[in-house]
Amino acid sequence: MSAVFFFLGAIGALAGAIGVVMLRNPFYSVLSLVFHLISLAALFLLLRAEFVAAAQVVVYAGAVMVLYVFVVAYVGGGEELPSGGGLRILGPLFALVLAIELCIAMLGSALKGISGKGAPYIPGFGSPRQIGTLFLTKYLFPFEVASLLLLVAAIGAVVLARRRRGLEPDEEFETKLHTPLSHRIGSMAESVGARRDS
Amino acid sequence: MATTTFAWIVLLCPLVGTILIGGSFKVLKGRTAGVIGTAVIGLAFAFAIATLISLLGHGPQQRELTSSVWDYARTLNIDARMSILVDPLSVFMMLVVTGVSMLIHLYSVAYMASDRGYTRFFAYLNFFVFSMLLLVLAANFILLIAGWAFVGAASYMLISFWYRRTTATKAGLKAFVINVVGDVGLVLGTFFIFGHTGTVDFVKTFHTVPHVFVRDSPDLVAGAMFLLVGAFAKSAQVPLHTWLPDAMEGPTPVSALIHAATMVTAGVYIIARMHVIFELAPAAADVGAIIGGATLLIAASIGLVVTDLKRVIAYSTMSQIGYMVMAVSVGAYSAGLYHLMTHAFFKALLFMAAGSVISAMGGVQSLDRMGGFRKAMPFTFGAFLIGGLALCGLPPFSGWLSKDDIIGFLDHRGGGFLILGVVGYVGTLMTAIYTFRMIFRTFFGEPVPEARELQEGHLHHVDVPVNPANGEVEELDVGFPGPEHHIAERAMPMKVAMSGLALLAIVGGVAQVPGVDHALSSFLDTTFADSTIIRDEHSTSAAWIGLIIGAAIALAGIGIAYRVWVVAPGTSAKLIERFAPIHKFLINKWYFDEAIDFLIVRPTLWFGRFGNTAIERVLVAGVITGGTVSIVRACGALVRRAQTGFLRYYAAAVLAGITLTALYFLITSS
Amino acid sequence: MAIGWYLVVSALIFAIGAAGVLTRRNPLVILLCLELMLNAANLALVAFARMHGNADGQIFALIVMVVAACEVTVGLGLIVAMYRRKLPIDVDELNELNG
Amino acid sequence: MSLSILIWLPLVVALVGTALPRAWVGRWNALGAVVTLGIAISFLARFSTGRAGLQFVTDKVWISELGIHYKLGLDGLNVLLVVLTALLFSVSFAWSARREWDRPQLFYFHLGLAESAVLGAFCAQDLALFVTLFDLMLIPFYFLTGMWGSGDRVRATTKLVIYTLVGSFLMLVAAIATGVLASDQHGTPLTFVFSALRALPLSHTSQEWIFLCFALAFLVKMPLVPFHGWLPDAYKSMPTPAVAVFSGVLSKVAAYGFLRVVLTLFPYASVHYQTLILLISLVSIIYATALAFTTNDTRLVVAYSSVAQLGFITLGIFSLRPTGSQGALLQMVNHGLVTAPLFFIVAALASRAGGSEDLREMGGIAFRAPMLASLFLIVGLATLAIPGTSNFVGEFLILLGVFQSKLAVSVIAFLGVIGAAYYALRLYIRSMHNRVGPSVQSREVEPRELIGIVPLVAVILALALFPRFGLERSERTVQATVAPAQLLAGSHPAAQALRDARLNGFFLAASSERGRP
Repeated sequence: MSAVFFFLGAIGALAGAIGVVMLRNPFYSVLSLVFHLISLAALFLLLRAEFVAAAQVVVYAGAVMVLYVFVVAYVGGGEELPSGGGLRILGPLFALVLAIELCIAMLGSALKGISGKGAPYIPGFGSPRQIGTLFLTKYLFPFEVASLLLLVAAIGAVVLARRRRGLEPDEEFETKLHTPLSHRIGSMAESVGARRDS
Repeated sequence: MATTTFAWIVLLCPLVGTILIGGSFKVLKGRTAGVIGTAVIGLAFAFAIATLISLLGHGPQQRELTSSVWDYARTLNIDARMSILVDPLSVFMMLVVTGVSMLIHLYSVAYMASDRGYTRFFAYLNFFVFSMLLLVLAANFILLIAGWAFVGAASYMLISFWYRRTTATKAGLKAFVINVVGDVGLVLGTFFIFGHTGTVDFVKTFHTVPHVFVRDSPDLVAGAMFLLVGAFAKSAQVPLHTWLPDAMEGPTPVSALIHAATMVTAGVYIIARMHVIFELAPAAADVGAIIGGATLLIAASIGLVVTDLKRVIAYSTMSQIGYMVMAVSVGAYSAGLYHLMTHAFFKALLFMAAGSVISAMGGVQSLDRMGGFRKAMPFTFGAFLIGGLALCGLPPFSGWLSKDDIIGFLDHRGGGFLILGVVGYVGTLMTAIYTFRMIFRTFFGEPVPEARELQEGHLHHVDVPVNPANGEVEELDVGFPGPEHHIAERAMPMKVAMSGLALLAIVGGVAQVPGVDHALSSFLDTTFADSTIIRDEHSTSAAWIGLIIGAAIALAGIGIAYRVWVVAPGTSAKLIERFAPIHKFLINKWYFDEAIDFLIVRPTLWFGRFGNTAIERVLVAGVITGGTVSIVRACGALVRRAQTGFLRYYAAAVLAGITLTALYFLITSS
Repeated sequence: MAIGWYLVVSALIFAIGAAGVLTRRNPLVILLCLELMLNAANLALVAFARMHGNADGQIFALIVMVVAACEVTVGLGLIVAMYRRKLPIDVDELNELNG
Repeated sequence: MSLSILIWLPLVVALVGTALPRAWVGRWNALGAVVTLGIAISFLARFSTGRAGLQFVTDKVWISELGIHYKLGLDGLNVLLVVLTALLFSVSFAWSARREWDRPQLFYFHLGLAESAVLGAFCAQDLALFVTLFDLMLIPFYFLTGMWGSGDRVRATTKLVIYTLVGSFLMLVAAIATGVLASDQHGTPLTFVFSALRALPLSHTSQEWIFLCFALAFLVKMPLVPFHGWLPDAYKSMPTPAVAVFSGVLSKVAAYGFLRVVLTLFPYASVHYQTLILLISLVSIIYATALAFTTNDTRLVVAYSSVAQLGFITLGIFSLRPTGSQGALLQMVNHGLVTAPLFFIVAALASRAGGSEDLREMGGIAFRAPMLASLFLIVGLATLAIPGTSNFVGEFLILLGVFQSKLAVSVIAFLGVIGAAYYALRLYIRSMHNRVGPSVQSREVEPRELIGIVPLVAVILALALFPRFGLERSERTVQATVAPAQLLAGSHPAAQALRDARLNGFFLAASSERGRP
């Protein structure tokens, strides 16, 4: 039974990943990633990581991806030019070599647990209770640091993205007169490039 | 009060004067600075006399007193204290220095009256007197060297007193640098002696030297030779003499005080002070005597042809100091110091009189332009004549007795010293000739326009003063006396000062007359009691024979001068024509300046310029620094090429790195 | 299922993400690809946690999520700033760093 | 009061100063510097003369794993240099406070940081601490040159950074090696405290290469020829107060390093390389003097005279005689006292010569400025070490020391004394005297210029009268510092065993003496 779920999840995750990379429109890429993340959450569940799976779905696929969607909608997902240069061929090649290497490294390693299903399951493993206990005892410091990191990142993002005063005089002027951004902000259709004007 | 207390006060007076005048230069008006300056030196002179009286109160064997007020630079095994040595020699020098200084200060009160730098002048002059007193009172090598250098600095400041004149600043620099050479000689000499005695204190040194050195031991001779270098530089002895004629760029009172009467005799003083060392190192003493003799002749020969009034007197000074150096080097200490004293009187007098003439000429110093001042300036003429006669050594003037005291001692020692005696007599002849050449050309003959003007009661006035040395127009706003500086001989302080010196030049000889009295030599005996050189007085009759020979030679010289410049005034031109090469050689001062310039100055400057242009730019900036910079830059260029700015290349590089590293580990682990 | 399977999937996702970073020019998509790589790592971490029966790996995965969230925030902030300045939204055009 | 207060006060003051408004920051920092000077003087007053050991010791373990201590202390070697540092920095701060600066808070912060670091480097009694502070003191000067410099300041800063960094790295390596090798060779735990290291002499071969590293670092910092490539540019472009303290104090840290670190820790190598260092010093004296003869840049005349003076100082230290080192120590103080006012005078001259620092543009400045001329003359005469000044006493002792150990070197070094007379007076004459320069406007010295000159001239004069004041405080320490090297240099190869026995005895005695509180 778990094998079926595993293959479903794995195929979903891989397909989602390939979709992210291959789709030309960023909006579709984002959607593809959401699909990938949910598939991954399924895999996490199979691995008895209930809390991680829940966080994955709620925080990652939910909150973070919404952020992406908004930005894509704001910036507009223009069709990007195909990447030129040798990297177009070299890039996938590198990736392939890396994948093979990683597989060899992991499967060829002497780890005994790899071929097994893992340690015997103890009830409560991966439950919010266990994770919470760990976070507030053994990993209290990383936990606090992580919260600090989030705060810093939030402030940083605000500082980065805020509207600046007195950048360049003509830019200010232009912003006020033409508000050039307005025509792109609007419906979802605009953001996905369905209604591409100018 | 103790004797040394008086001596300390003597030392302090001029220092206080310097600080007082220098500190209040903004409020001192008119001649106040001059009055203050003269007063403190007068006070110093009074205390010097008090010191003398107090010293005479001690028994002859107890006349060597030292006093120390604080540890100056005492450290490790160096016992340099702030201490003075009061003995007959230093008291004698102190008296000469303060006495002559007082009169010259007095002279300057009037002479410099119209100068813009009046206050500055007196501050410098007082500082000089302080330095000179420090030099003669010092009780150890360190303080001696300090005084030694301070007089050099004072001399520099006063030579370049009119600092807008490039000739004056150049002369000052030259004098200072050569004096520093002398300082270095002194320091090195000290090192050699300190290495064995382990003390820098004079009294201890002189007591230790005979025990730690054997006669003519290499270190002692080396030390004495270096001390001689110091003495030569300060006393303008060949070949370190070239600064003295140039030093005549300073105001005339400066020439009178520093470059005739006091500072330049410091070399004589130091040889006398260190006589214990020189007597143990006869090789060095002989060098001193020979150089003294050589200077005597060289300077006198140049004095015969030079046409600048002050420079003639300057060469005469060199020549007379040659006598003194010769004297103290061979052991005739009291004779040398005797001549030092009388020379201070008459040479200062000569300079003062010359200053009077020069101011009448409106700053012109060339003998070629002068003539016939006898009627116009009778007082100056009288003073100049007295000074000249004393310089020639004619009876009964002081120079006669003192100079022949030296020559008599040389003859008495006999042997090789006889040659030096003959040199002395030749010098006497030349002295007489150049002295009276000066007198005849200045005061006799047709009166020049300036002299006639003065006879009519006007002062000559130059519209545009020009520096005679290089033809530059003088800048009158500072440094050079203004248009009203024609004092000639009218000012009372000048007359008083000149009268005083004239009197001393005449009667100064009474200090020591063969067969009559030995006041000076017996007074100085305490200092020179440990001399090993024959000290028995040569017989009175021999001395008088010497005196008569000297007087005859001087008279002959005057006769020759009279024949050449008065009876047949064209003779000198004819002589110059006939002996053109010799004249050229002499008028170029034996090419000493050129030789020093060629051998030392030019190579040094060339090296400096080469360093600045070639080594610094090519080697240091180019190869060392530039090489490093270009290596760093080349590496940078190499790395920079990899920095394309394409984000994805960087990512590819990272990934490639990971892939390759992983590959490496896979291969090695399998 | 054996843990090895999960690890293989993780390696594949990682490689796909890496390939995306190398080939795409839109910074947004590059960020997405980075997310892929992080998730691949997460999968491996959770798998190992299962293997050892130790929840530390899951904690690690959660922390990675936090880091990913931060990275996304800052990255998206940058993209918005770029857009405001009317810079091209294309990493190949942004080569100001070239030496 | 602890030495830490003295050391870190300037930094604290400067940090507070960064929060003050522009108008106040200069005065605030000047006040802080004067207070620091007061504290330094109080230490000098409480310093007991005639003792060789450390006084006012602060000793805390800083990094216990590496045996690094935060150990400070005063002895005869550094007590005067500490006061000199505080004095020169207060003068520089006061001078700067009367002028307008771009971004003043930052400017004063860098100066304050530099003061703290220099004071710390002088007081440090731990090799690692010394190296740290030695490098720290250079950092503010990179910024001072790069941000407030004039002319080609980027180039100057680059050169300064490259040269000094090379030296610093070498010194770091050498310092680590000293600690590690000492603990290796004696099987003791790692330590960097000077007094402990003195009791753990290194083997001869290690001493040799470590000596070379330290020597190179110090020679670059001083600098001596041929390591002076950074000097002309850096001195020309540094702002005046920075160059005054840089030349007055920072170059002394290097010379002090020779005494504090090299002579005590590597006596064998000091003897081994004595001739080499003496030759470098000699070349520096002669060559820098020749350069000062001919350059027309007033600042460079002063800069090259510093090089020559530092040549003398190094000469004195490597005479390996107490006299020479004693003179060198006194001369460090003296040179700091003359070179700083010279830079302020150069600034005053330039402001009267139309802003140019070129000698050819100057001349006749003395006319309406008798006070400036007098002060300049005093400083100039002190620079050329005219007998009667403390500079002369220093030079006398240095040359006497060299004379006792290497006669020929001493005689040649005297050429530098003669040369100094020429270039110092040339500088004076061609700026103050002679014909008036083309754009010269003579005017009397102003109070804001006097701030930089008068206090130092007063100290010069006082020291001229009482050089013993400086000498008596260092006598004992200098003797103890030079003793190991002197013993080695003075002994005969045949008496090796005896020598070693004596040395060991000496070290034991030295360490037991330090053991006492």
